[in-house]
Amino acid sequence: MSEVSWTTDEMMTVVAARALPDRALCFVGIGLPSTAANLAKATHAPDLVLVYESGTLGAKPPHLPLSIGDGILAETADTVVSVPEVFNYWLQPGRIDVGFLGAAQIDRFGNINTTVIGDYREPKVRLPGAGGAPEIAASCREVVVVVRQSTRTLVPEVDFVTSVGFGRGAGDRERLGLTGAGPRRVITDLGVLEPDPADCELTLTRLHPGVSVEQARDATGWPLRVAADVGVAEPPTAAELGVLRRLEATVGGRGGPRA
Amino acid sequence: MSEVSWTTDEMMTVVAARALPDRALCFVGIGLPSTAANLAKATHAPDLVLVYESGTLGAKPPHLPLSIGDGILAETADTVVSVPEVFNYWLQPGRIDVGFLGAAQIDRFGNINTTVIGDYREPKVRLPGAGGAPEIAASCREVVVVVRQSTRTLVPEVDFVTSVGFGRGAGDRERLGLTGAGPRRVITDLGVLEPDPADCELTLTRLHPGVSVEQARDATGWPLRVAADVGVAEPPTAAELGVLRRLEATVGGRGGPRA
Amino acid sequence: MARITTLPDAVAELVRDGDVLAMEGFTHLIPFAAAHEVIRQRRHDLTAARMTPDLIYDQLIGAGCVRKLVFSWGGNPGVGSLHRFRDAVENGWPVPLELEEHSHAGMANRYVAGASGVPFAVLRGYSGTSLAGHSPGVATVTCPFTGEQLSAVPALCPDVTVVHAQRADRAGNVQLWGITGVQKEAVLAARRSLVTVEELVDELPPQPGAVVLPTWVVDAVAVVPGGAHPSYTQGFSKRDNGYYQAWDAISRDRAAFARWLDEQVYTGEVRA
Amino acid sequence: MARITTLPDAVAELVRDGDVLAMEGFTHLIPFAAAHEVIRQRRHDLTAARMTPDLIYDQLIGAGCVRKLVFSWGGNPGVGSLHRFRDAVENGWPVPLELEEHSHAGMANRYVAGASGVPFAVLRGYSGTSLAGHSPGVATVTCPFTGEQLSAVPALCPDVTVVHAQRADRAGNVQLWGITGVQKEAVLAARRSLVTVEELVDELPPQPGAVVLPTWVVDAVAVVPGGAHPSYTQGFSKRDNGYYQAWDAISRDRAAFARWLDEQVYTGEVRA
Repeated sequence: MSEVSWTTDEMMTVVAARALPDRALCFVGIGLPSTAANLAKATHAPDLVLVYESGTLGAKPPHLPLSIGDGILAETADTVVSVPEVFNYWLQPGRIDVGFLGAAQIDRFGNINTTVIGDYREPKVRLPGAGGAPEIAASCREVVVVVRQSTRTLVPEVDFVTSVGFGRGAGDRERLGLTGAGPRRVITDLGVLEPDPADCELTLTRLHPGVSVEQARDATGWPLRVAADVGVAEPPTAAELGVLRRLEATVGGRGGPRA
Repeated sequence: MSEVSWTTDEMMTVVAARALPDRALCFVGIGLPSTAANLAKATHAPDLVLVYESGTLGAKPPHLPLSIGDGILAETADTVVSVPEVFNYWLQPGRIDVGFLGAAQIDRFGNINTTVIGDYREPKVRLPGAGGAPEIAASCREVVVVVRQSTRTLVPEVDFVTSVGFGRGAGDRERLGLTGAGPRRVITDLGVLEPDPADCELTLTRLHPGVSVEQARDATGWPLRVAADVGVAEPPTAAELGVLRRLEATVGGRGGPRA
Repeated sequence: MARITTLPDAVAELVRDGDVLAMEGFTHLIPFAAAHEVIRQRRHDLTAARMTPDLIYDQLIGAGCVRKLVFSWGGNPGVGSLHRFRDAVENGWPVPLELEEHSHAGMANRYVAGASGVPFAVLRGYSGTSLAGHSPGVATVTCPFTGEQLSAVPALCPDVTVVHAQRADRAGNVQLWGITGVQKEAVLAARRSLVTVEELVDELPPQPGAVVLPTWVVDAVAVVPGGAHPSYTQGFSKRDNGYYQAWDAISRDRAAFARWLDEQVYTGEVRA
Repeated sequence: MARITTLPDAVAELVRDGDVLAMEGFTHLIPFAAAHEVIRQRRHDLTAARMTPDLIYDQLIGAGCVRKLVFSWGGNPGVGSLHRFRDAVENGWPVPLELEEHSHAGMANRYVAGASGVPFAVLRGYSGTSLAGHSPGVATVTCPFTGEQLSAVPALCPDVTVVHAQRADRAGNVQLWGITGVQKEAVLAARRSLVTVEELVDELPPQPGAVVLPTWVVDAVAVVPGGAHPSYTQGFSKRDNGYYQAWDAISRDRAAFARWLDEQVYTGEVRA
């Protein structure tokens, strides 16, 4: 395999794609999660089942959709259901294996903020809000978070808990009645964090090629724990990059790059 | 118009059909209610909307269906919805104008029993049970009951309240949170009973041609009140009977009589 | 992922003694053939749930498979009583039959709650009726916003749900249309599920009004043409109204019913 | 029974100052043309409900029509922020904007409760989040059967719901397909409803995946070809992704937005 160069976004996407086992049911949000899921489906996981919150179950888009409601999703889905149904019958009972979430802030216990930076009533930045994230975080068997790592995004405590990770630590999910296992993996542009088995604090378990532990520590808003056996992820293969770039070139079915 | 002879069942059906105004939404059960609704639609109420509990909204069967789930209902409906949906979205919010109910027993306050004769645990006769009736009785804007009149069917108090009429009298429906107006008309083979405006007790307001007040009293299990201005219903017209008999001859689409 | 298998194998694996079993289909698509296989395999102590028990459960009850019936309307549509059901309730024959009784709206919402992964559903219903008093499965809840009182029914989560459908593809995705009743909810609420189909096809062409059950919520698919007889399968068969009428005489008489069982079910010679 | 009328007449009659207004459409079938008519008729003090406010409500908010927003996700999908929404929340421009915020599941279930005629819905959600604390519309209910605690959200019953659909027949029956979102529930939950359609036809041929809104739950139908632009109408038009991207620059700047309003809406010259 020849050496190829790649961007940190590509690395994140490839690592996210690899997190998806074949035949898994994946609840897909737009942007990087959709790209990663479609990359997985086009490489090692051809029978991955994509569920979009627009109600398209088993969508098989030949190109990357630009929104979660692109017509190509409805046209290629096994079935299209209403939005109430996708949440009540398909997500809520825990049928979905993996849910993807992004974050404006994520804290040491994997709680996610996509609502507001600063005070809710006097916001510094008003963000889009919850969308489907709280229930994805609550009900998917497992959640994968994808976020660029910095002291602004990885914070000791989020300003607003839009979606619950591990609350204030071990046992909180059970106490809150959340049926899924929570954010088992946080994939950043520097590496991968996983909850500590004992207290659920996010811990660095893997670095992307060329990234140091110090870089990861410097980009984290709390004293970052590092696993004893921290490893280094395989760089993207030429095959992965080829498929990824071809996918990205076709976003929205237009042959052009995404805005 | 020539004199024609007719059966008491035909008289009941014709009176029931006349109770349906054009453009009304009618929740139709099988048997006489379905016959009456289809008769109305074929005569004075061409834009009557038939809703069957099988989820067929706006069915326009060219012949009488034999069951509430005949294929012809689905094939001719404006839309077919699931059974949960027909109850939750269409019946429960009070969208339906008229609901038809039958009864094994009905009491002086219009409460209906279709569950059991005798004690529930030691039944004399086990009847089919509730079906859609309790919610039809609760939520349709108005209910029409069709029942053959006898002291076994018109009883002072039903053995089991499957569907609520007026409970124990005026004000009970409101107290129970039932949104519809309840059984405004009980059509029997002898005449028509309506709730007294003051206390909701079923009162004889109309007789079929040739029936006496005494006959109606004798066929009622409580001392039957008679309205001061009790009238006599118009007999079936030749046109009504013609359509009715043609409909009945085509039940189930087979050209034969119903079993 | 659904496995494509035979009806005997599917019933042997998925329907177990003592199960809460739901066989749904609202007039249309009633899985009679699967019920006959359940009888042939001599399943017993079943809690049989179904909105409209109909002939299919009259047969299961008469054959002694059922300990308890969960239902909302038990009649022979357009004909009259279910005599095996009545004989069990009124006389305890062949085995006593416990009843858990609801309205249609209550049963439908119990499946909805089961399909939704919540322990109960809320509806307007039961208020003022005797049903509430005779069913442990009806309670009252208060709206936390308006203070209004409504009824609650518990989720119904069958151990196994069986339905009949028009077709499945080779991956086990199931497609049904026409009157689709409560089948989607009954399958989604169940721990295990079995679907009999008229035919297996390479692709499922889009069909107006169709419900699709993705293969990942179905355990087994068995090809059983005519598996809904004497009910019907829209696009494949007509309702056998004569069978429903003839059932009245067969089911009125224990001996006639026993003969029917021997000749039509235990021999495996049943038309369906 | 729906009347077939014009968009200006329908909006004049059905959308009133101070209304709770819902304009739904999940990425697909967003009723932009109707929103522009609401702006042209200078409606104000609206409580605007919508799962994904999107450009359509960014425009209503920027035009000063909206006093309160009820929503679950307010972004420009695939592009970024809604700048008019942010300007209203962060700076109170052009008028302060009150927020009532839910998750998608919460909003969807609020419409379901409204469509079902019950005052609340039950779901697994909100537990442990800050949303509950910031929204008066989230409460806890206890399952009367299991004792489990779940979340409750109040029914959302708009004064008027507006949706776009592919077609209607001359009797006013409406048919839509593709991604149908929460439109059925939003219409059924509303006191009044208006549907814009691509075309009026003599008959509605059955269509896979179609939702039909019978004429008796619709107040008015207006024929507005392209009425969902810049969103799309499956079978009729493609999503205008360039418009969504161009909106970012227009909406960032109050003056540019005011020019857009003048040129594209108040003149009536808007492409949709």
